[in-house]
Amino acid sequence: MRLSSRLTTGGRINRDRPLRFRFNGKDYQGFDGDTLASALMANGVRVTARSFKYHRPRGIVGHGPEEPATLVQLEGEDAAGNCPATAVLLREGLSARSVNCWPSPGFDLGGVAQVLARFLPAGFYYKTFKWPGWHLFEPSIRKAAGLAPAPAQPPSSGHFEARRAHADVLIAGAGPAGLQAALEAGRAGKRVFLADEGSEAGGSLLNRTLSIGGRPALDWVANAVAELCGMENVTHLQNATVWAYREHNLLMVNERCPEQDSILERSWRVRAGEVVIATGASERAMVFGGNDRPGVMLAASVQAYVNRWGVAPGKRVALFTNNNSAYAVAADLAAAGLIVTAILDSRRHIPQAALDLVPDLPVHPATVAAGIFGHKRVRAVLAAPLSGDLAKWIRCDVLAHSGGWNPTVHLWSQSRSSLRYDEDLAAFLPDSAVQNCRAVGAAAGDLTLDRIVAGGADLPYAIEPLWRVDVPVQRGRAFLDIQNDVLVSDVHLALREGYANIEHVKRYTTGGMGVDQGKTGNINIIGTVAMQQGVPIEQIGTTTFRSPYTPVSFGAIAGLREGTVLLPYRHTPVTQWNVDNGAVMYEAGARWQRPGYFPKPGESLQEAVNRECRAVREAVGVYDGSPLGTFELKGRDVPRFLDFIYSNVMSSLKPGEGRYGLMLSDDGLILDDGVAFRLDDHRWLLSTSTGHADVVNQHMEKLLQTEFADWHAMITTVTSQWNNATICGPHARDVMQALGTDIDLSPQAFPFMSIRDGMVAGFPARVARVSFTGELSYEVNVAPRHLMALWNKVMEAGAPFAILPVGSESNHVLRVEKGFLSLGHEVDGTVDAYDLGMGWVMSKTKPDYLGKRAVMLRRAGGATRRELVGILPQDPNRQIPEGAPLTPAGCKEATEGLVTACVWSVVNQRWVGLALLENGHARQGETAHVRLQDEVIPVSITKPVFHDPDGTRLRS
Amino acid sequence: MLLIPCPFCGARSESEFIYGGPVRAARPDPNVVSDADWVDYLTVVPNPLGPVQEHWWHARGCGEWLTIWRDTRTHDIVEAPDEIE
Amino acid sequence: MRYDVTLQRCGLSAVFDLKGAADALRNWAGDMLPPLPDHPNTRTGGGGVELYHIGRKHWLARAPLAQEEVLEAQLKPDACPAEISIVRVSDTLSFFRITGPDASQVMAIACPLDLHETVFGADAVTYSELFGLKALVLRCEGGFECAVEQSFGDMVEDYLTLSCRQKPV
Amino acid sequence: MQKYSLFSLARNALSGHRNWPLAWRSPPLKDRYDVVVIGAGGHGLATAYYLAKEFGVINIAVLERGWLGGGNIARNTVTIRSNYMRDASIPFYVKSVAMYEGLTRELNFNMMHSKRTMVDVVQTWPKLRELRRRQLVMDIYGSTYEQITTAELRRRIPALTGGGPEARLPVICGMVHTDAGVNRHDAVAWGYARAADAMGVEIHQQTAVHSLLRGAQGAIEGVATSRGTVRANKVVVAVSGHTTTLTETAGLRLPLRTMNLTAFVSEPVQPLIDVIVNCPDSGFYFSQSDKGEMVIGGAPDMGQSFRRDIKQHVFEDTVSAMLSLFPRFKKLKLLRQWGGHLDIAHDASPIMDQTEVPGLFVTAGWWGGYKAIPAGGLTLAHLVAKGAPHPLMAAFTLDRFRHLDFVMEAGTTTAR
Repeated sequence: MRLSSRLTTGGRINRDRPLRFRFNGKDYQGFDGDTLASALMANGVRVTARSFKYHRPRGIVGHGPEEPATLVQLEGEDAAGNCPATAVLLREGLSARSVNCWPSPGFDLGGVAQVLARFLPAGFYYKTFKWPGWHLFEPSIRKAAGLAPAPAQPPSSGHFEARRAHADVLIAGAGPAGLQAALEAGRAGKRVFLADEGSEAGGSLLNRTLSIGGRPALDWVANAVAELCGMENVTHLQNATVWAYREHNLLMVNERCPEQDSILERSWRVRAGEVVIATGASERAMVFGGNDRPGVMLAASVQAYVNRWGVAPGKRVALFTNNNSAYAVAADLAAAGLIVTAILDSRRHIPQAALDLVPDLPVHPATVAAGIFGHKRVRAVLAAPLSGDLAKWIRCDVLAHSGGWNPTVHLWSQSRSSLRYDEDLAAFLPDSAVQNCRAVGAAAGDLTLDRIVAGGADLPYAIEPLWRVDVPVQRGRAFLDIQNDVLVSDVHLALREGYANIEHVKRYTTGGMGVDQGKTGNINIIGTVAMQQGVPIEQIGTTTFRSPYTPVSFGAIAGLREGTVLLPYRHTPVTQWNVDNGAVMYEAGARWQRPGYFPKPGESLQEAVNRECRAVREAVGVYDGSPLGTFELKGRDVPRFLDFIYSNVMSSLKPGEGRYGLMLSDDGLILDDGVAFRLDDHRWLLSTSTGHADVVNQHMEKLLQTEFADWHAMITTVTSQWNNATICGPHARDVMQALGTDIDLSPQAFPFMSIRDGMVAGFPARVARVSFTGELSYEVNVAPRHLMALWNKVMEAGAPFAILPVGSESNHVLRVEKGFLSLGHEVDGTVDAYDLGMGWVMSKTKPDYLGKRAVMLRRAGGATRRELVGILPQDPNRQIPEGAPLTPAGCKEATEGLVTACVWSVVNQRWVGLALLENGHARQGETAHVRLQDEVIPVSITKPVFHDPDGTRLRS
Repeated sequence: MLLIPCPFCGARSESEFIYGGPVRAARPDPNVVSDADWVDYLTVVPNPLGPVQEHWWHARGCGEWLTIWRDTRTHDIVEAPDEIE
Repeated sequence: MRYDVTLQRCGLSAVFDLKGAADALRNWAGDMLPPLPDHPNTRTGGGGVELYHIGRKHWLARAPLAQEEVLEAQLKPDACPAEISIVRVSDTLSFFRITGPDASQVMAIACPLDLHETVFGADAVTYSELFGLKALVLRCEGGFECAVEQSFGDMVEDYLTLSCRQKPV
Repeated sequence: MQKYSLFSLARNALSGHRNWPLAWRSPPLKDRYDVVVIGAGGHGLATAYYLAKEFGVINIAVLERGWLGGGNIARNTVTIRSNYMRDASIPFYVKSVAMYEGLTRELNFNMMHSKRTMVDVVQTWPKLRELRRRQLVMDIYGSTYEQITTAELRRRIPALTGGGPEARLPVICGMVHTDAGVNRHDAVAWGYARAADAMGVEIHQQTAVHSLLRGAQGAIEGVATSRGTVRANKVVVAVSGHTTTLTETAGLRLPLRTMNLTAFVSEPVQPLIDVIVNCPDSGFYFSQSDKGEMVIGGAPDMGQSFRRDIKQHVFEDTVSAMLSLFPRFKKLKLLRQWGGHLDIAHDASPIMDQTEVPGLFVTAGWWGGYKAIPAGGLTLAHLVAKGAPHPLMAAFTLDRFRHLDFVMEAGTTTAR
């Protein structure tokens, strides 16, 4: 049946701009200004969806984001699932399909579920599918899950954007109350941010035929919008939903189709001085038999289709209400030429003002709708007098019902402000605010225009709540949540079984847990529970209002922020050179990308690493040590400060000298290891591990600013002011000489662990004799602007000595051969300096320093310690995976340690490793056992050093 | 996301700050305090259902370490540091 | 449609980090520098040198790179008294300029600050965030200037490019 | 206890479901019990259940200030796994996972337990080293962890299209934990409640405990509630997040901080992901529920909070991380988000012990305690009944703090 239901005149659509669209594979036509829902209705499409659980045929129920029944998935370029048809703006070429039915909503095979309905009460999952196991049933049940499929790929063109905004006043909603508030704030010169979810301003006025000061209310809207548009201090967005209200007046706004066509959606994070909640109210459903049949619609929505979109949802409309608002609807429908066959009002006494609006229409007081005749569309409604008199069928093709109005308090509630139940309005209203916000207009319970805008004419609101129809003649299922197919009987069952709290009811029945989050139905569930338990509704309370108010796409939430903003990347001046020279780059802590190794064509990792290691041990190598954290400290109290944060003594250093040390946290864990240099009396240079630079900086600043505010020490981060090339190996000094420097390089004048300023290769440099490789080593620090030039000269000067660039992998091998520790490997939050055989670093002379007492206390506890040892696989060619556990005799039982590192030693021509082992220091020479999944590997326990044990080479 | 009053910069977004933990009792002299009291100092922090005094570091700002009193129930900042002028 | 802005990645400036009590600094370097700004997050200028008050007892002196050696000679970082700290940090900061009618829109994507002229005036300068990184932000002719730690320069360039849909000039 | 089965369902269907019995009673509150358990969440209900079932203690009152199953068990992401690193932790979680797998039968209540495995998406070498280390230790205790190639990883998770060679953090490989699963959190709370009730345990909802009462000798004597004083010589505090709020009323200090953990779900979509996906290097994890919603969790916010809040910047980090690996989710929609508060011990490992107040027991510090509910309940019941710690939980007692012998599991994965 494809009759057109478009009225000949009226509506805020542009009849000169027809738009073609597809729905479930059929082509239709609508107009600019239509939503998918209004266009479908205009084309006479009545059955538009199937329900989730029972697959009952459903039509369009509402006209906004509250729509519970008709969800569609958009296809093509802007593919998206589970969109309410009422919130999809029609555009040329739109293609949509109803979710959750196959092959079509008209003929849906899933419909058989209706037959089984009585066997599928609330919570039936919990009671069955247990034997022999859920895993047998889950796959088929999962198949039925979900509604639309997830979008198959990201949008192929366009992008998302997220930005911030700051406002004196944020106003949510551009209906009469929101516009009014915006005008006042705007005129007062405040920075105003006005956001409205609709495609045009005006809110409910767009759907109704009211007047302000004797002229059409929409003229007033047009004037207000024009005035706001002229104000520099006002930002006015349509198609922009305020979806979350966070702490400290931070609100999230999702703007669809912003002005740039390349932007798909934009989110705004708005920090507002004051928030005005003008989100209006939404109509709630009546609960009666057959209230889910296609053609049973919310009264205000029927009114909206007629007035705003010039569509007649039907020819003969019956209304069912418990409040006044439906009378204005009836009047509008009659005026538009529809036949109003009856107004059923559950109230015994109907206010005269309401009756006066519909002098010629058949009003039935104290009468309820008790059933619907018709399967895929309404054919008649059963009108049942509450007196018990004979119920009779009244013909209609649309039943428009109004259960009253819920102020839209989602944002108010999200702000953590409280709600109260109002007896007169039979609704929850904003009570006291906990953030700087206020509700206005319908959101505050002012449901009529005269209470919002001066001169607004409107019918006074009055209601007698009816949470559900309860008459003997009632027939058919009465739905509380038509998206999740929750029946009144489901709620009764939940209560009967003791799921008495409203949250239990919600979870047991899944009521209000659909995509619509129960915007039209929740209050009726609460009312039904209250009726059943015989307690006042305020005692039941509401379920929590959670963000988002309506679903928001993840892309819009992230904006540009993909991996890289989350994981920034840092480069040194040599990064590109490394890449160009075939380095395999990877993450090396603190966001730095560093070369792992430099494989030649066809060379394996191990071959490349061996080659680099041999260069360092036998000739010379160079690596880019720029990422090391570097800090310059200045002040009279720096010495005592360093003595407090390092476990050893630094204050005794002379200018030009440096010392390796450990930083501990006060609870005795190792925070960092690094080197402190004294530049002169009051200037010091700290070098920390790359990964801990920020933590160490935070640690030092916190102590100086909070604990020792009276100590005089100033910290300046110079990590990126001094980049370095570290030249290491027996020929390091030769390379330095070849580079040319005014620094005396003799071991006497420039010994290990000292620092000198001077010129190197023509650049002002700061050279440190530190060694992470165990070889003679010069860390040549220059300004980053010079590093690349220096680097090239180093490669040049080193060429005669076959210098090689070395990567992190080789550095790892070299430090393991020397038994130097690595925070990520040996230090895992359980060991202390003594365990590492570094007792010497724990000062005996200093009465106090961070971590001292904790380490003493822990060791006094006498718990068995895991101590650092070297291990030699008894098969020298056997590599042991890092992290492999050591167990007593290799049995499958509690571990006694683990292998922290295992490398191929180029100097020993065998695999060597480091391990943490219970009482390891006392077990030198013994055999320990590595336990792998199906293998035991014996290893000999040695000292943790495999090269130059007395350090003559690094001191040379 | 909080709006944190920095004494130097004024109110700034929480994302500019690094949380520094609750303010603890003054550090006892480790050479006289008992083991139990030392462990207590190291491991137990105030965890009130209500205002807590805490450190924040304006790390992506002026570098100031500041303390505020924040209500753990509402996240309202009930006491802010004095402004520098 | 893309934003109507010009994006520039600037070369090095001469930058010196100054710490200590205001009068101690004045005594040491007063005559070589513009007057110290007296309000937090504001700046003064003179003789080609700009002075940013970006933290408690903390300033940055900035000048064209050509003046670096002169400033170094005048400020004598190595010789200054224990009370104050002067450190050359020219290489530490990587500067960007975002100018044009839509500059503030691009900044709204990158930075959480309220940069409205009534709040962030002509002489404003402060540390804040750019794409989550610590960044110096100040007004300049027709827009904004930002600086991040030099090693993050490439990343910020990529993200500014992404934000305004165009490459730096 | 009415037996739930297909037959009982059919029989009741024919009588219009009018004859289902109460799942649990609402008995009058007595003034004395042998044991009072504070908190009708997962750990509280499980402890009461095992006290009755394994140790014959049935004179128990479980006191709940709100509705049963309404605390963190109503807010978590139902990830059940045992891929831990320390000898102290692994056997405990192995036991808990095994108990979960048998819980549907044990409680005659469908937990909808789905042993669908967890797959770690590894993006850095240090993380791979750490997970390999775990793999070898877990193997000793019979917990499974296997490395798979990137190709295999992408085959098992077709939606994982990000993290390619050009990505900021390219995917290196995957780790598969086949023991992991998910189930229905409400069913766990309701199943334990129903079974405990059937054995005589009393569950009292809407009964807020204001303070703990100590006797002259300092031992616990009972609790003061919104419905009057209830006496008991053994009191169990199982109120994640509010532990210190209660223990302070007994003058007890514990090394716990309360903070926020948030989670969110997407709109329901047709089945797409059939494993639990954990991305420790990017900082998020998720699984798809039987309803079709993606259930997504990230890192906690370190600040102390009782607000059950959502930190926008923490939330955005999680979403951004997810999109970098799953770009096709850009048009997927956020449906619902929420926060929960939980307490974390100084060393981020759980605390289960009798405190220095005789008769006062706590179970706390469970950030992500859902996976621990069965073993936690069983071992705590053992401690309460026998007065000695169960071997599986010996490492989690307060005693470890006396000499700062921390159990360091912190940050071992994103999925807590």
